[in-house]
Amino acid sequence: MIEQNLSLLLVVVPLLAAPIAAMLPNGRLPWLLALAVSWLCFILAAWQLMVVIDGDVIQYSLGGWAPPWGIEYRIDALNAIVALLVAAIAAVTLPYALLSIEQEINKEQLSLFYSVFLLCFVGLLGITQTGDIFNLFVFLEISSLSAYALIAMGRDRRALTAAFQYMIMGTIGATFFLIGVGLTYVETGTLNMLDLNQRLQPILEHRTVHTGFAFMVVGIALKLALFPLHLWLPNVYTYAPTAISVFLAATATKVAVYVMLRVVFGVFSNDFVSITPADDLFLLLGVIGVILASAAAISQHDVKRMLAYSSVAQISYMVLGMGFASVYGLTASIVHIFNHALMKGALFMAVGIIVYRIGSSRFKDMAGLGRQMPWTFAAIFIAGLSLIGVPGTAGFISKWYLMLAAIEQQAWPVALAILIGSLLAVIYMWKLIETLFFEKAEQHEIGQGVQQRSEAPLSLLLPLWLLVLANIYFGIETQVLLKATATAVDLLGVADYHE
Amino acid sequence: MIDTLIDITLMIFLAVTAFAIIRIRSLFVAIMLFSIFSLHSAGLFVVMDAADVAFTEAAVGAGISTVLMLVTMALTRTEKEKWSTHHAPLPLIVVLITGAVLVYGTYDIPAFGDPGSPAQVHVAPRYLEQSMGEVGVPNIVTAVLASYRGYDTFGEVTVIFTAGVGVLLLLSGRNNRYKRDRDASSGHLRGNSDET
Amino acid sequence: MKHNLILRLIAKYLFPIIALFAFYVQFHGDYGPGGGFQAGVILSVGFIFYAMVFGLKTVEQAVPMSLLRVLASMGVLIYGGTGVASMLMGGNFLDYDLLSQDPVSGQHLGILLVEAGVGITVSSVTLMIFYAFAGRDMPADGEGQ
Amino acid sequence: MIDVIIGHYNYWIVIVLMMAGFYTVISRGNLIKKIVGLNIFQTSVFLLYISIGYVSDGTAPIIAEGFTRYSNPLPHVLILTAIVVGVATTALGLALVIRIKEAYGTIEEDDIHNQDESL
Repeated sequence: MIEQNLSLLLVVVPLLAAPIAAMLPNGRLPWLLALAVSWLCFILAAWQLMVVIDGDVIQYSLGGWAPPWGIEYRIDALNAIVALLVAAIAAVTLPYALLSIEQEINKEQLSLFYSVFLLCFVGLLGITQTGDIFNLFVFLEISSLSAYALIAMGRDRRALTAAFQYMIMGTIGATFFLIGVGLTYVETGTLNMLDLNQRLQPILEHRTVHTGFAFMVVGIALKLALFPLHLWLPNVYTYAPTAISVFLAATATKVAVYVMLRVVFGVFSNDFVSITPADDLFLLLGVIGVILASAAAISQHDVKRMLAYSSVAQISYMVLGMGFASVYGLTASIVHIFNHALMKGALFMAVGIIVYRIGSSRFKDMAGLGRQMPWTFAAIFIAGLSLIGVPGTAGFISKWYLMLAAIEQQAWPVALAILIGSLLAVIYMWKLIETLFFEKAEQHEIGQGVQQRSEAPLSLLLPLWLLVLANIYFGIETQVLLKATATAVDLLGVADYHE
Repeated sequence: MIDTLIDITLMIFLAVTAFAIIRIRSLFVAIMLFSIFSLHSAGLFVVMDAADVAFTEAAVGAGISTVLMLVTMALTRTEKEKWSTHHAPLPLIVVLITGAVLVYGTYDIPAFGDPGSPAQVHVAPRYLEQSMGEVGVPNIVTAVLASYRGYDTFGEVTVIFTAGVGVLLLLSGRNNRYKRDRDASSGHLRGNSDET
Repeated sequence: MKHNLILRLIAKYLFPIIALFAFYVQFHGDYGPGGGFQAGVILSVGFIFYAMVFGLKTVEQAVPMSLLRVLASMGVLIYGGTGVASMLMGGNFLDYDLLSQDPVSGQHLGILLVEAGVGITVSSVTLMIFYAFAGRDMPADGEGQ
Repeated sequence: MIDVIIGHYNYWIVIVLMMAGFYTVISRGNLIKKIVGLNIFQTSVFLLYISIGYVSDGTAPIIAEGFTRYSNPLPHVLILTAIVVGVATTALGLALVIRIKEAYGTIEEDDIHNQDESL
């Protein structure tokens, strides 16, 4: 029975756990429930990936109504990779959250907090699992609404304005998406993604279809913080509670990239992309995004903010992969969705540990801290290497495929931009390493607050190192991920590149 | 014909209301105008044979949303919006481009009310023709909502639940948690007023 | 408004009528416009109106926040539980056909249950949000000094 | 020409409404006004959907004797869900506005920005 309902349970189990968490008394019980659910989901998601990795597709009709009349879950390798990623990040974030959230959130709000956290998790999983475009919108809103509330729980009052700004831009994005869905619906009469794909092919030239596509893409671009629609992101990642920064940085934008891939190549098609300027636009915005966001990262005074700008740059890499619209390009995008979650999750966790100890995430407050917190420092160093894309780390694999895609199409300016982006990443990561290790601590700078310049508790370090080791593991053992990705790209229907 | 006339009249009312909202500075008037906008669109939904939607829009837009906005206005003690002195051209440009793209998009759109348009001949006919036998509920909107697309409605309930829990999370914290910014803006924080 | 006799009188007698209308909308949704969502909103509006006239405290005593939290959660669980029940009977999630001997009466039962879940969650969440907003007394500008 | 106008005027006015709401959101600095604009924007999108589902000479999709032509129920269902999503967003947004007022003492974007700059 579990296998038959596998894909559905992955969403419904945390969904039913969320209201239960809201009813639990405050204390550690809601956290324990969330933790148990996230690990269960991780197992279910891994199981799901095993089923579809060879190209099988899981089809599940909700309510027993056959698509396109009912809503269906349709899981192929791409959904399964992203779902596994979301579940895995939740499973490592929650152990980490216990202490850091107890420090940041009022005790009497813990059960509400974990309930909302579970809802955010549900929303993201629901987006990845569904095969129905309107159902996707509904779950997108579940994840967004819960994210707004979670972000606003940050200790700095700017968390409130960050959440509000995100809410405005996110809702505009969702409304644009809704307009796009409406315009494609009027032309096709269906909401099922597969059915849409088939019914759109004969009418690819229609102007209404083009407009619908444009609105959907702009809507998703707002959600994934595609340059220049990224303005909400730095504030959100900087001021949200640490565990939420970790979780959102590693999952929310990645899921949005997945939606982009699914809509552009799964609902519309590669043929459609080739007759519109969409691919060139992706390349252009990707190149600008990589360079400008990386440059902006260098000039930040706050480490969380620097990592946020770095995220914008990394998302641009994924968009570049889509712009190539080739097997290599999409492989790079999908692999980078996965790898970036690992490296950014690790980096935000490490910075969060520093914040947990010294109560600040500004460069000047953490001078020389690397000596007192060697394990955290080492984690930042390795995750930083992965971010730059040094061979032997996960980050190298995605950069490698992106380069292959650029060389294959002889897109030299893009290749150059990728190199410059990596170079800039070296500079801003070095800035952090230098501050942590080589600068002397200025004693008078350290004022009041939680000042314990020593290594963090094990419950924070363990999840961090789990992610760091994953960065190394997926840099060396690439077979499973690349196999799943190959299957996913194959199902998206992108042919090999031809001149 | 009479339908078309009512349709156009309501549409013009809506447009006037929408533009008045842009211009008006008083927040109270803007909120009341929104309520009117919502009620008019509920009327328009009735004209376009969407009774359930009209019912909901009237209850939610003209009811709940308006009440919440008014309460917020009262709580924040803001009656007028500040008229910003600089008028940036960017919003207008963005809006004009977006609108132009949309108008371009209506070129191939099937005519308003066309019974032969793709939306009317694919998927939907099954609901109209078979739901009585399959679900047995005369109100087809209920049949689709609760059964054919029941999972969407499950998501919808979850959205409401999320909003409830989220609002509670935001507004139940009574403590002043902005210790570090206190000096910068003392007096506006509730923690301070609690102490006095 | 607490001292306005006419308003108090109207509010007193209006509340049961609003509640009755809400239940009508809830259960008549199969045949006419309406359903759990609209019914939930109407019921909560009844409470909100009562609270506006008689004060928040009066209503909060009858329906405390802690109860609303449980009710809001229960609504979601009723909806999800209906789905899980059909799953346990060997069907897909929310496949009401299996809830009864005959598919159509199964559908009726399923719709009744999920609409009840919607109604409970919507009414309690709406009231919950109203409590949270109205219970938030805000210091006036500069009052804090 | 006249056919085009009769077939499309509904969509065009809806587009004007949408853009009026959209403009209010992105051009106004008052946070409550922004939320009002967001609601106008969303309500206009609902009008777009219901226009899509409209069938001339049809009736509301409630099966009854003597009617054979009904409007399309699917957009109605979608919009019911979207209305709920909209009010959920509004409630959460307004709760944020209240918190912002408590933290900053103002709900004007410019003033908030100035206060954070001076930190």
